[in-house]
Amino acid sequence: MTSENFQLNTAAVDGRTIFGREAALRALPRWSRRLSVATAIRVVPAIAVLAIVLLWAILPSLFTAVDPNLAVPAQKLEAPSAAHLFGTDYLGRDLLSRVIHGTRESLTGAVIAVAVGLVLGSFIGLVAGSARGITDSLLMRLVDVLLSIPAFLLAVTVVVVLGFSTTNAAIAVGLSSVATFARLIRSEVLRVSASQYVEAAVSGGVGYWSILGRHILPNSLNSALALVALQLGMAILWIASLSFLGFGAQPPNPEWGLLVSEGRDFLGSGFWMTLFPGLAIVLVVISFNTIGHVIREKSAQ
Amino acid sequence: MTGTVAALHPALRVTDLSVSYLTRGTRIDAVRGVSFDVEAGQTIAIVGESGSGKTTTGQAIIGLLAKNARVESGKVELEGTDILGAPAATLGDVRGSRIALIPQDPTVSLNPLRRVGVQIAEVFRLHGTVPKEQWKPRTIELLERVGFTDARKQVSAYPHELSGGQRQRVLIAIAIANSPSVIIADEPTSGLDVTVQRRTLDLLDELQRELGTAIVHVTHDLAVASDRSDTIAVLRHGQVVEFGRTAAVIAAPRSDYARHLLSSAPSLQVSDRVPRSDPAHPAEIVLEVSGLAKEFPGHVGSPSFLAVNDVSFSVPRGSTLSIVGESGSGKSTTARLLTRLIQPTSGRITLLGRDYTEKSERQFRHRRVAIQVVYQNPFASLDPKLTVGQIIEEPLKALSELKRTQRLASVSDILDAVALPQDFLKRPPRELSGGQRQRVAIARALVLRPDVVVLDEPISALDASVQGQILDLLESLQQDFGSSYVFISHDLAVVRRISDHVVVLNKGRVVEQGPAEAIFTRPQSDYTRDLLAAVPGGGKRAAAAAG
Amino acid sequence: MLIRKKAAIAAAAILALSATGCAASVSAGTSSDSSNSRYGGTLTFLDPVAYTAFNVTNTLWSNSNVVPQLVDRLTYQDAKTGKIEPWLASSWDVSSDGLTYTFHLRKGVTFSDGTQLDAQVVKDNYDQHGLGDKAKGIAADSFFTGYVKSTVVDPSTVSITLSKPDAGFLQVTSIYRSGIVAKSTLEKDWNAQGQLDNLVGSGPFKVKSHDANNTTITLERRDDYDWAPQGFAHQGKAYLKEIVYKTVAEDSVRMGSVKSGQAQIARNILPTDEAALKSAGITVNSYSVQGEVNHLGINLNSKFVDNENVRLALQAATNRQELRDTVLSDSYGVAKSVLPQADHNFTDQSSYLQYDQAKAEKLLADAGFTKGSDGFLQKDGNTLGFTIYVAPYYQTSKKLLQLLSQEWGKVGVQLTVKEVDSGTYSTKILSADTAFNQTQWSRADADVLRTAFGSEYGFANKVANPELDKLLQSQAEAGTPDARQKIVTDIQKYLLEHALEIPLYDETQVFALAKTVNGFATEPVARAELYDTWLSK
Amino acid sequence: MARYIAARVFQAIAVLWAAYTVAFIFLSVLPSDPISIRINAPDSGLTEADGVRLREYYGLDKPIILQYFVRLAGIFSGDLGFSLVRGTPVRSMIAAALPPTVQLSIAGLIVGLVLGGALAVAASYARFPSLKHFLQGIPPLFAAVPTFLLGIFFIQIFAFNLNLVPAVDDGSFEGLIGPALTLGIGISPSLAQVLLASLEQTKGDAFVDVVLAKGAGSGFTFWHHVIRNAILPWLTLLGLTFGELLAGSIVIETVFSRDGLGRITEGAVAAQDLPVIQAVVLLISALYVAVNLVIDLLYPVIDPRIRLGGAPIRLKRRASLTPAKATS
Repeated sequence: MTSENFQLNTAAVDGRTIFGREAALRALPRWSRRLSVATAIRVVPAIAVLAIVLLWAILPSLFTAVDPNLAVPAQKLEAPSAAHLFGTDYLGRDLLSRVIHGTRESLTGAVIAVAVGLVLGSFIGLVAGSARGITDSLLMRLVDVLLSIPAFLLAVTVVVVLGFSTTNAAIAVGLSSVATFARLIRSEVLRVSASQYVEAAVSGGVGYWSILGRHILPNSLNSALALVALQLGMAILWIASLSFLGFGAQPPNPEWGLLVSEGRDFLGSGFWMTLFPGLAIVLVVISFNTIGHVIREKSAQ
Repeated sequence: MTGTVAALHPALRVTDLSVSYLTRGTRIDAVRGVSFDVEAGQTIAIVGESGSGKTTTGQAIIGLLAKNARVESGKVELEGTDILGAPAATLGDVRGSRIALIPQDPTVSLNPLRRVGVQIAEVFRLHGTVPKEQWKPRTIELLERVGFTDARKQVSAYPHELSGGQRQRVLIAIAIANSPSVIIADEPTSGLDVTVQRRTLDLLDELQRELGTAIVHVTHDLAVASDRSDTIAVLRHGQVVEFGRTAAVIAAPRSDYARHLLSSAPSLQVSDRVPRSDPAHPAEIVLEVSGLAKEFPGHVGSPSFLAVNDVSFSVPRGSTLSIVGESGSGKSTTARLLTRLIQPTSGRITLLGRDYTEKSERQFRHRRVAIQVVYQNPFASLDPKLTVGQIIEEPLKALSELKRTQRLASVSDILDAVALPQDFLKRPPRELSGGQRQRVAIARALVLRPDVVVLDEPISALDASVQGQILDLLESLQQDFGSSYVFISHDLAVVRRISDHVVVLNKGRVVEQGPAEAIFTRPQSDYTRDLLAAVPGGGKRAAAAAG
Repeated sequence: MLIRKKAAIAAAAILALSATGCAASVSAGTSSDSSNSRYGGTLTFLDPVAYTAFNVTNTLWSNSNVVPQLVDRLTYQDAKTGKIEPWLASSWDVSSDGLTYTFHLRKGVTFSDGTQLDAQVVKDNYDQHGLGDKAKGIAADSFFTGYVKSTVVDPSTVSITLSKPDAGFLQVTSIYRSGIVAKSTLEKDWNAQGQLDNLVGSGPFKVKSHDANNTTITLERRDDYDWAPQGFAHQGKAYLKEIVYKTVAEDSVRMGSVKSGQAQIARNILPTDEAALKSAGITVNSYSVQGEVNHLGINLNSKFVDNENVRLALQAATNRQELRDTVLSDSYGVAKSVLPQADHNFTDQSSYLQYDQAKAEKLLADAGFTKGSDGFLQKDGNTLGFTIYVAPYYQTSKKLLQLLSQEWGKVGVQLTVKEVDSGTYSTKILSADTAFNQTQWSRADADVLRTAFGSEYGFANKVANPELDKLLQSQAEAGTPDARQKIVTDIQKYLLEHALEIPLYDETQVFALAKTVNGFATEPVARAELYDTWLSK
Repeated sequence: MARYIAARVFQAIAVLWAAYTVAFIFLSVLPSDPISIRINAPDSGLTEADGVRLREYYGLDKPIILQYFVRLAGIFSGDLGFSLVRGTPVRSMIAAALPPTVQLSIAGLIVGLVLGGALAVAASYARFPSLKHFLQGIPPLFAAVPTFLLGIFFIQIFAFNLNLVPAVDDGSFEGLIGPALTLGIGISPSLAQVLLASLEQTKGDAFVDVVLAKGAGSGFTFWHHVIRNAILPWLTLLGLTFGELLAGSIVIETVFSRDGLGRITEGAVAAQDLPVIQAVVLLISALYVAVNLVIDLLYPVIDPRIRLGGAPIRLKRRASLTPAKATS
């Protein structure tokens, strides 16, 4: 018998030839399969933006020495200049400093929102996907109910019940994304549970919880991670929208959504108050979305 | 060779064809300098394993290369005219009228949203060969021609309402609608059951005789090629390594690679297998099944479905029992019942003398040490997140009392047994080839030294040259470990080579069962005889040509 | 957000200015200035607040730019002089004990449903205002606390009896929430009265159409209207043919719409937008709202503020000039008393309201506060800190309170600003934990102070103060205007001496008027009075 | 078939009942009530005693559980009660608010479909990789711009600077342009991304090669085969987009001063106008459930592979991974 080397370099190609896709994926260096140039062009700026923003959140004083809440009435509504790169607001506060110091609250809000959605949603999704049967049906009907109330309406209602603050807005946004997470996790659990390697593990005598921990969760991770990144971006937008409606962060905390909603009163007299915090939101959301999409594309391959 | 034109120009002449793919900045040469001629009424088989470039060759001829493919050089002359790299308008005129395609997988090759009649009539519409009012009658005629008995009704069927074989017939009807000079058939039957495969290929032969079409038959199956072609080109790494009259190639291949391919392809030749069970000294029965049935509830409004109906057999220690059948015969359901991944509706399964039919998973779990399973698709059965070592170790962790060092020793031993290098332990499955993965799957099943291993089509997803190696491995492991095998397969040639006892299933019922040699040499049922007759191989056409 | 700003005053100078402006533009434009050419046209009025139920009794400020066009009152108050003049009542007598008011009604007044104004319908109106109607779910109006009954003397004479003298009562009969409506309206219950279709008054306009949510309301002129008070600039029917009210919450959109000519009048112009509007050729008119100044009310049950020294210190720590200059505009007056400068009972008390950081610090030190490690003062381990809620009624509240927080912070007082929904707000400001709330009562009569601070009403300080009650009551019973003025001055002094409120600024309404708008006026509390308004072509 | 529809309708009603209950529970834990809000408004002149009377008048003094059933019974009899803030019957408020919102939603949906569709097709068939990448980059950008910001800029530019459209809704067609564009741009990213993915996948499907092999040109292939298959995922997405449309209207109607469900929702929530909020939640849920029911019933019509009573009916929703687009 000859050895198997006839086949060695066909690694990673599906056993059968697929019309039109033959040989396409062979023999690529590992690193290039992980990150193509086109992907890198998208990912690197996104990571750079998030890295800067993360630093702003952790060490804001490293980037600006100005107190974000110090009002200097004599300098109110000054246009961007060397002294105030982003200009000043209606009380004469330095807008750059406010944007930088607002990062922590904005990001924390997004993280809380996603954490709430992820934890509750994963719990429901895991239980539903694992238990099947009547429990699954009941939980999924609950999810249907949550879905049938448009998420933003739900968030608005919840934030009024909880009271206005970034944390509460974040919890509200998180609660309204529970259904999305629950559905994703459930479908992932079902998908992975139906896979042959889980069947193989069952045959190998592996217990349910081990299968859950060793196979189902790790293999659902990419999809969940992609959704987490997308939801982080969405949470920032939603929290900003709640602030816009007046249901969000508390003054004088310079949360981004609050900054934009304050700025809209000054579109005529100080457009920079809307522009810069708005730009911060857009850049961070795009970055999160890009990373989410790339994770999803990677996991789809 | 008839006709003067044909004498001047072959129906198809491919000269020095080279195609490369550009994938993320890396160039891969998929086809390198391939040349061949096909005369009218003749068939050339392009044979090769996955990655050999055979499909790319077919695509290049009809101008349907993937976006990232580039023709490096060559000519494709269709009756004397070079169509390689022709403008889209020219290609549009030629395709469907003078050169046609029969694709690989009939289940995905028809637009699911349009009626089949419309899809056939499109060929008339695009080429204006048939006046509009004639579309429907001509379509029905074509359907009848490819063997539809109720063409008037089926012309307005949607693809999903037809079986795989019927769909392939529709695709053949599309291909022959304008009586092309050349047909590219890309693995036209690889997804079909053997009996359907035979009927389909017979139809193609018949139409070829009638229309005088030249056929380029792309296939991985040397047996099919030997039956259905006049000449053979064997491709490897994009190059023709063997070319010649089919009979000659089959009888005396010149290249090592072709020889290797031929030797590893199982066929219905008499098995040299030494029977593992001696009727004179009956061995212990490790697994016994009686009256097994499985009923699946129907969806709303449709009746329930009996996938397995009254199946009984027994497996002696150290022997191999094969369950054969076509798709839908219930063989895979039986495998799942045996490994208790689903519960039977009725019947008994006795493992090592203990009935476990009604035991709960919790009670049964520790008994799984005695029965393990190997799946068909090694790409789906290994968790991509784990390393090879972790995958193999997993059943040990779950079912044995061994300490970690002992487990690692066991894993290492079994890796040797399946002939994989030790450094694979730390590698993820995605870095392994299909054959290597299947070895890992086998190692995982055998690491517990089970009494029974259920092998569910363990080699059908692999290339021919690898199939033989895996079969050899399985046989040698059986000798070393003494496990009993329940071997599920649709491939009679493979079954003959490996089995002691054969169970033939059709529509959930046992058609017949008995010792392997008896089944193959003296089949009792028509169904089994049909199955056997449909198995390709033996160079039918070559023999006919010679005769 | 309900936003309320008011108005009235002073309009003298401003009106004169705008009138000349208009005259100039008209003469430059079309041919003649004959008053006939003033008739006609549709005016679009943009209001920031959502209109609530249109009940006349207890109607809220939010609707009050619409209601005055629809209902007339018994009397008319001149915005400039504060004098009460005839309207639906052509004359009246007050009994010598000040307890009985007899009104002689004007003849020939009809409601928009064609019914006649008579003594009975006036009695029914006043009974509802003064007594409420439990069966219909209608509560009495607190302006009518001394109301006993009305009596029909003859078809055109009605007399009203009070339980005690009330110098401000006659003014009450002039305010928009004392409007006289037709019998058909009065017969309806609370819900039905709140619906605009059911509001039938005798005003110069009537409801033409409105959508179910009252975000667009169209009024049309009553051509038979002929009972305007003498204080109006003309008589007979109104100039405008139609008025369209639209609710537009976005400040920038209201401003932009007037700028681009898509609307003619916008209410509530942000201080920061005034300059831009003026430079775009838009008339920006401000009207001081009579009543109280915009101020911080103080709940004396709260911690720290029960100490008068603390209150006086906060009074001194409040830099009103800075607040006005930073958050507001020149249209707003810096508060110089508890009454705005435009009020006819105003006396300048600015000596109590000087910004003096050193004084504040000394007062707090005297009160026993010492600086803690966080920079804020403390006593017995308690930080001198307060939470204040952004008042949903004032669009500048959030900005102003943030700056105030910084001002107080300079003397070591921690002021935390919080924003809540209007529901939560209404419960928070009742709580004893909430020491301050930004508020203002508007009514063009000094009696407003009695309504605000008198213990028989809401009493702002939440702690009964017999001394203050006595002053407030004697003001209501004062025989002559001069005597009353003296008492009102004492009240102003008393309130500031004890720092029972912290005045901020003179409440002001700012309107943006397109160039084409002429003759725009407001009544004493700065509600638009569109009877005299006309559009130049 | 009939049984299936009956089951789905029953399920829909159950969802609605649950939505009503959820909304009721939410609102009953609110810290205040509209009567308090009214009393405590600076100008109200009402006392606590008046409040007691008003609460009695509105039935707000009854036990919470009784209020729950009274309201529920009211809904069945079509009586949605009165707005506590405006005094108008909730039914007429909703009846007036629904048409503009539906109008806006449909216009926004059309904009979204056209824009999303055009972006996806253009990106899918772009000849140059750089153009393709550029086009692919547009949906994420759209998805990252808060709707309210977009709306404000729209008004500034088109209404005020260019004076092309009215800034305040006047019922005209021009008045619909700004809000519909804003809403459409808001929902277009998910539509574009799903269609693009679907197009790319369908173009790689084996049957497309067969069509090309018949001699079809790319235009014929696209219109007769690719687009019909590629558009199927949109159907599922439509049901979810519907929720986004309604939620988007909350912000957009406020920005553009349009009447509609979104605006009364915002006002009602801020003023805790219970009957209105409940009616809105119920109505929106009912619409959502109805739209999704129709979509489920539509599947077999559009896709012959799905037959009621036969193959699995409930296609797995792509809910989980719908590209993120805030309805903000």
